[in-house]
Amino acid sequence: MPTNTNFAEQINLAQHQAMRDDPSMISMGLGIDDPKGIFNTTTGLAEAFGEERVFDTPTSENAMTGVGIGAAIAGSRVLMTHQRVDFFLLAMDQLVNNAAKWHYMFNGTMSVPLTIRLIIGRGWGQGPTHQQSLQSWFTHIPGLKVVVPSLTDNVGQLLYNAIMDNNPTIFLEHRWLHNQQANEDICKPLKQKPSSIRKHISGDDITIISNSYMLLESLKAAEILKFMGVSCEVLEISEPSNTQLTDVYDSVNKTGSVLVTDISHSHYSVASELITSITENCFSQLKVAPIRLGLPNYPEPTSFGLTKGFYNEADDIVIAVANVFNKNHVKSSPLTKHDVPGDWFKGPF
Amino acid sequence: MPTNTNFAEQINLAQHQAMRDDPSMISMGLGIDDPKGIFNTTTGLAEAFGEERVFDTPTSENAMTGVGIGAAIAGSRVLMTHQRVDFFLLAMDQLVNNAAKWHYMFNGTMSVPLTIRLIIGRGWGQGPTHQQSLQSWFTHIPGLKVVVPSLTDNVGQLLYNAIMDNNPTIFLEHRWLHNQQANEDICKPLKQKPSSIRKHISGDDITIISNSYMLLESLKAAEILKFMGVSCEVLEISEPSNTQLTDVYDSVNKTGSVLVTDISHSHYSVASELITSITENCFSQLKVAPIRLGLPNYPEPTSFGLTKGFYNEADDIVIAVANVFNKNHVKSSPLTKHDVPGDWFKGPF
Amino acid sequence: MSDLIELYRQTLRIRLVEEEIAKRYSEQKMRCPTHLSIGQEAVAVGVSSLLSNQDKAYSSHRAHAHYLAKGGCLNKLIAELYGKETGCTAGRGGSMHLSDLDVGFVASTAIVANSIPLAVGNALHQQVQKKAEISIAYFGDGATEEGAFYESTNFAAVKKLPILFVCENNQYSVYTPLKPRQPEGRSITRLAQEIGIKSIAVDGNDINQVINATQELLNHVRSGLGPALIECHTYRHREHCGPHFDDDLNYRPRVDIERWLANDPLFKMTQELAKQNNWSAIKADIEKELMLEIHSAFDFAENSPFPDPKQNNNYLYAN
Amino acid sequence: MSDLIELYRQTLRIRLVEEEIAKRYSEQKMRCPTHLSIGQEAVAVGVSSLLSNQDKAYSSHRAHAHYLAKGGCLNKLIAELYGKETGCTAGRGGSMHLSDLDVGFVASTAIVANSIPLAVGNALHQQVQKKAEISIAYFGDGATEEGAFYESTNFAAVKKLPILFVCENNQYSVYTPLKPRQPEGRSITRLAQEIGIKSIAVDGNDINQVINATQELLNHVRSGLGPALIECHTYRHREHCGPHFDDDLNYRPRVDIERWLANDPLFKMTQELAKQNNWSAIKADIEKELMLEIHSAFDFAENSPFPDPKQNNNYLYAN
Ligand SMILES: Cc1ncc(C[n+]2csc(CCOP(=O)(O)OP(=O)(O)O)c2C)c(N)n1
Ligand SMILES: Cc1ncc(C[n+]2csc(CCOP(=O)(O)OP(=O)(O)O)c2C)c(N)n1
Ligand SMILES: [Mg+2]
Ligand SMILES: [Mg+2]
Repeated sequence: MPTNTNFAEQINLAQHQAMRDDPSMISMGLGIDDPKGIFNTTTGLAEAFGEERVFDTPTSENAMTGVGIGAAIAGSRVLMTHQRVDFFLLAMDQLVNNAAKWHYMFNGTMSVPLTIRLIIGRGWGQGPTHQQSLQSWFTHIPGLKVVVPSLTDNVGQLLYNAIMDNNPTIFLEHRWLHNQQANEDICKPLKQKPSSIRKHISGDDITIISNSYMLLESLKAAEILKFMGVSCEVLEISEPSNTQLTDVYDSVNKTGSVLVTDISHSHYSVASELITSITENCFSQLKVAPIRLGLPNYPEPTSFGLTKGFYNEADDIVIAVANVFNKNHVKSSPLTKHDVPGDWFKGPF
Repeated sequence: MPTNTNFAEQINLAQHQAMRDDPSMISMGLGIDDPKGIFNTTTGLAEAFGEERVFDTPTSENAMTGVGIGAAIAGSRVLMTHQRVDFFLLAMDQLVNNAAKWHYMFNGTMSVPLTIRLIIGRGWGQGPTHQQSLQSWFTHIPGLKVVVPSLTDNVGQLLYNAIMDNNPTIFLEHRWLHNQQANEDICKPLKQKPSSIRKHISGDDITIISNSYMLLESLKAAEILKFMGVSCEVLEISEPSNTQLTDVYDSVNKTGSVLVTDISHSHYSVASELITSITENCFSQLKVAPIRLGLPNYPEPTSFGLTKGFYNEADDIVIAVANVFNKNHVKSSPLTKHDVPGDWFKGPF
Repeated sequence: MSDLIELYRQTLRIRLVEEEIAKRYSEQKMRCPTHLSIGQEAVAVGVSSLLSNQDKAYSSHRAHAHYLAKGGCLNKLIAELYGKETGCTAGRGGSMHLSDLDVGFVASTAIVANSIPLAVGNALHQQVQKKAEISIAYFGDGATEEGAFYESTNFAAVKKLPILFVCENNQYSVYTPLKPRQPEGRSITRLAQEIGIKSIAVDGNDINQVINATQELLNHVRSGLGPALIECHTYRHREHCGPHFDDDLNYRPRVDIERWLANDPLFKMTQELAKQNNWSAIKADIEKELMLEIHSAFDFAENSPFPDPKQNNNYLYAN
Repeated sequence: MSDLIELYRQTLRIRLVEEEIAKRYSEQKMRCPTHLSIGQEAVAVGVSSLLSNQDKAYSSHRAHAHYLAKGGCLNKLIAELYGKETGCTAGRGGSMHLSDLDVGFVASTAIVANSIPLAVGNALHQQVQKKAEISIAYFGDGATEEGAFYESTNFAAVKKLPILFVCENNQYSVYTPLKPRQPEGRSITRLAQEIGIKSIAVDGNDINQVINATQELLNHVRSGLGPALIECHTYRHREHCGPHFDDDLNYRPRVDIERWLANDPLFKMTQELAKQNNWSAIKADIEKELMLEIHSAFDFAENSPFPDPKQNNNYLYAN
């Protein structure tokens, strides 16, 4: 009988394996060795590998990022973890001016094997400064790799490979995914190279592109749309910094229409970039204008009352797609409260 | 006889006028009162308004940005100046988590009348960390205004209005424009509201959208293309944060084709956003796939030898457009060295 | 003594407010991360006893006590926790973004140390505009590890700005003790002195010490001699974020916990006040009155409407 | 005395290299912002005299002296200024991004203070990997105003990392004196001490003082007792960036300029060395030999090819 696992556990496993495989690896971050172990994703690491290799740090995001970069240049393999993307805004100088450019700037003589886990908050009062997801920022910068996992089956593989990659990699982890359950036997082997584009559902009428939490909503939406007679092809892009988009173009050339979902503000987003690339490459095959579904152009408010409708859900995708095919769909009431991923989440973070 | 003026002088004038008009205004930045006066853009301010209102600061970009925000919240009108965009990467937390969200987060009870001038370097050995232009970052963030001036005739007006605006505004000033000459009598009145989209050349065949230094190259390109029989409509967007793009859509609906130039990396850029918005809004009128011309996906190298061809020039625009209309154009050799804006520039900054 | 009774009343008020929050937090109606000040209230009460509404305060994620001691409206605080239209920010900011401009509590923010520069900017405005008032920046021991703290205090010292920095050193940042964050023997007070700030360290649970040191520092600040810092040693009773006690997790030494609980500020004041005639009656009256006020604040919050998401579009930009 | 001759030779070498750069800079062939160390060379020479190639150094925008004193290849330096394929980074980085891994000069960077954390990270690696070597971070007085300096030194102190911080306090950041940047009476040495770093201040133009203090601090660092800092008071002779003298701009008091020029490190060493038999002959020999080396380096740079822009695509990512 296959054992159950979840997203957080797979993240934990990947770190254990990497620490075992590379004795030069170190791991640091605020609270990584504390009793809650960053939502159980770092539990047991300090015990297994010692406090020289796994340690808590001062609240100094900027310099600590530089310390991570410096250690990586010197030959350590480095993993850093931040409980929210928002806190990491303090470290943009180190990330952009040093980490991203180092290998290039010094003509390939040094490299920066550094991975930075950033957790994206959502709902339950996270509010304006505990929920940002800046993947379009990171991906705009040449030299960074950006990885955005969505599903339990390959999150471990993605993290393991990000850690073992010799480039600075931003690993953007959505808090609402941590409890996502799966059978262990569907989980991809850590040491295999992950594919950065995956087709989860094949279809003929429209291509839906997603990542992170929005992939779950997209998969739900495709099911509903199937019953409505619209055949969706659902693609996951887990590495937005990868510019090889042939699989995406093939899909859009086939379906002739595309909807891109995004977990961040629509404006100047990953969705904008993808739609532009798709338009450049599939123009003659496009039957209708590409659609993007992201967050509105204001910060996430805190109140339960105000976050209603702030995020896109399966229904919003269904409505947008139905509209293209001249069908109708009415938004249904959610089963759980709109500001939690499920009953397992009781706040506060 | 009209007197001559230039871009830097207009920037200087706008600051003098704003300091005069609002006695609560203060202005700070590294070196703003030094003998070179930030490329002569701040000359005379400290003398005219006193060192309480115009002052140099410690090298502390992050906290100083917060100080500017705090003073603005308290009721000062604040202008801050940085000699390079790159240095300002240290201040992203203050900018994004505080300035951008403050008015929204506190439900309109406070505002942040703060303008931040950031100068974009280029060529002559500026290299990887003295030439970045992050307008797509800033514009992705709800609550910021972003202004990118191009021409001497309205740069003063744009800056004056940015300063007098009660919102945090990023003012992205290209170093290569500082010496741009104009007659004083074409300069727009400082106190008039600027238009955020301007049509500089009318045409029928293609819409070219530009800003900052690329507008000059676009205007040159349009001249050349005219001789080749291609009629270009050249639009300037000086406020990328403005989402009212009707004038852009009207133009593209008329010409049926569009090329967007960008001073930063193409990937996840202002160009990506514009092309996506245009595709969403003008899909049925588009005859050919929109084109973007931005920087390649690697940092600016330092060497004179390596920067050849790094930046797009008029010729590159001509070639891209000619290609759409099945015409040919061969790149000509530049009159001045490729890494300077003209003979007036002798380095080092 | 009547002064001390008032200080006691203020301190107890904050304590009872937060205990009521703790009691009701698990109902899942206050849906935002909330950091209680229980155990640390004497700092806010002591400092605020010497401030006027003209003075402007900024604080951090753990701001309830600072807000209330400064005179912040209780109804608005509780309504904000409930995400209601009648809250400080009408539900936009939650527990970590309090504000009451009427009493000079400008704002608290959720990013460690990032309101310190704002408070310094406020002081800059006060100096340039030649105002008589001053600024106050509240923050924790963890915040002093941020470059923002260092850069801000340096600038305040350069400009001799009218600001009082108040550091509540409760020895912890979430579950992390000082050891992996600050070197052995670190004194925030002496460090601030070398930065150029007049500084004093006190037992932050002893309200008399807090008041005396604050008075001395405020004399300095208010006479234009420049910024000052008070480091208040104190201790939080409950978990970092949320309503529970969490010492079953064993991240704090038992002896410390016991020592600090015995050094609780209310307990200390009571020792003094118990000498007062009629103390138990006075105390009972105060408690009763406070509980009435508190229950009414919760009723107010519960009965207030949620803001309408249609308003989300408002205030993206100021006019 | 033979030691002092070697130190003199090293110092003079850096001086002559930079004077040659200054002489040729206006030809517009070295097309990158360049910050000369003329006047400050004794710091680099003194510190490096006690380092081995295993020790790893990081520096800032003003890095020529640090690079050369550490043993960095002269040809590669000059070729880098000329943007040639044979330069330190084959023209990608320019004057502000030097590197010679063979001698342990890891890198210099162009953003004020942002290589300090990198050096600390290097020291962390050395500690975790139990290496015998140490790290060095060079930076200026302006850099100590950045939070990055503060956060880095704090972390180094917490972990007792094997690193020597070398601060060249030349009293200026570009045209700005200390006054608007650091409060009166600021001592970087005492500040660092309160952060938790063993620190000594010296006249950085007196190579003996530099060497003696460095030796004492290195004993501390190399025995695993933790980080140390040396603050070297010094003065730059020429403009902040570029080849010229700029005292016609009057941003530095004339008395200071005169005092510091009289305190020039080469001048000081010569006073001692002049007592040596045959000094003028020895000196002439050294100068001749150095000028040969320097001219040959410029020839090397001038004759090297530019890198091909086609290579721009290389090394975006490491394998
Ligand atoms: C920049 C940043 N890093 C991390 C966090 C997460 N965080 C929230 S509160 C806190 C503890 C700060 O400790 P301290 O300043 O001592 O305040 P205390 O909670 O003890 O009152 C941390 C690390 C944050 N909000 N912002
Ligand atoms: C973060 C940042 N801010 C500003 C600058 C511009 N800048 C270059 S060098 C310099 C002076 C720094 O002074 P100091 O650290 O004392 O070094 P010195 O030039 O005196 O050797 C400044 C402000 C920069 N490169 N990076
Ligand atoms: Mg604390
Ligand atoms: Mg200096």
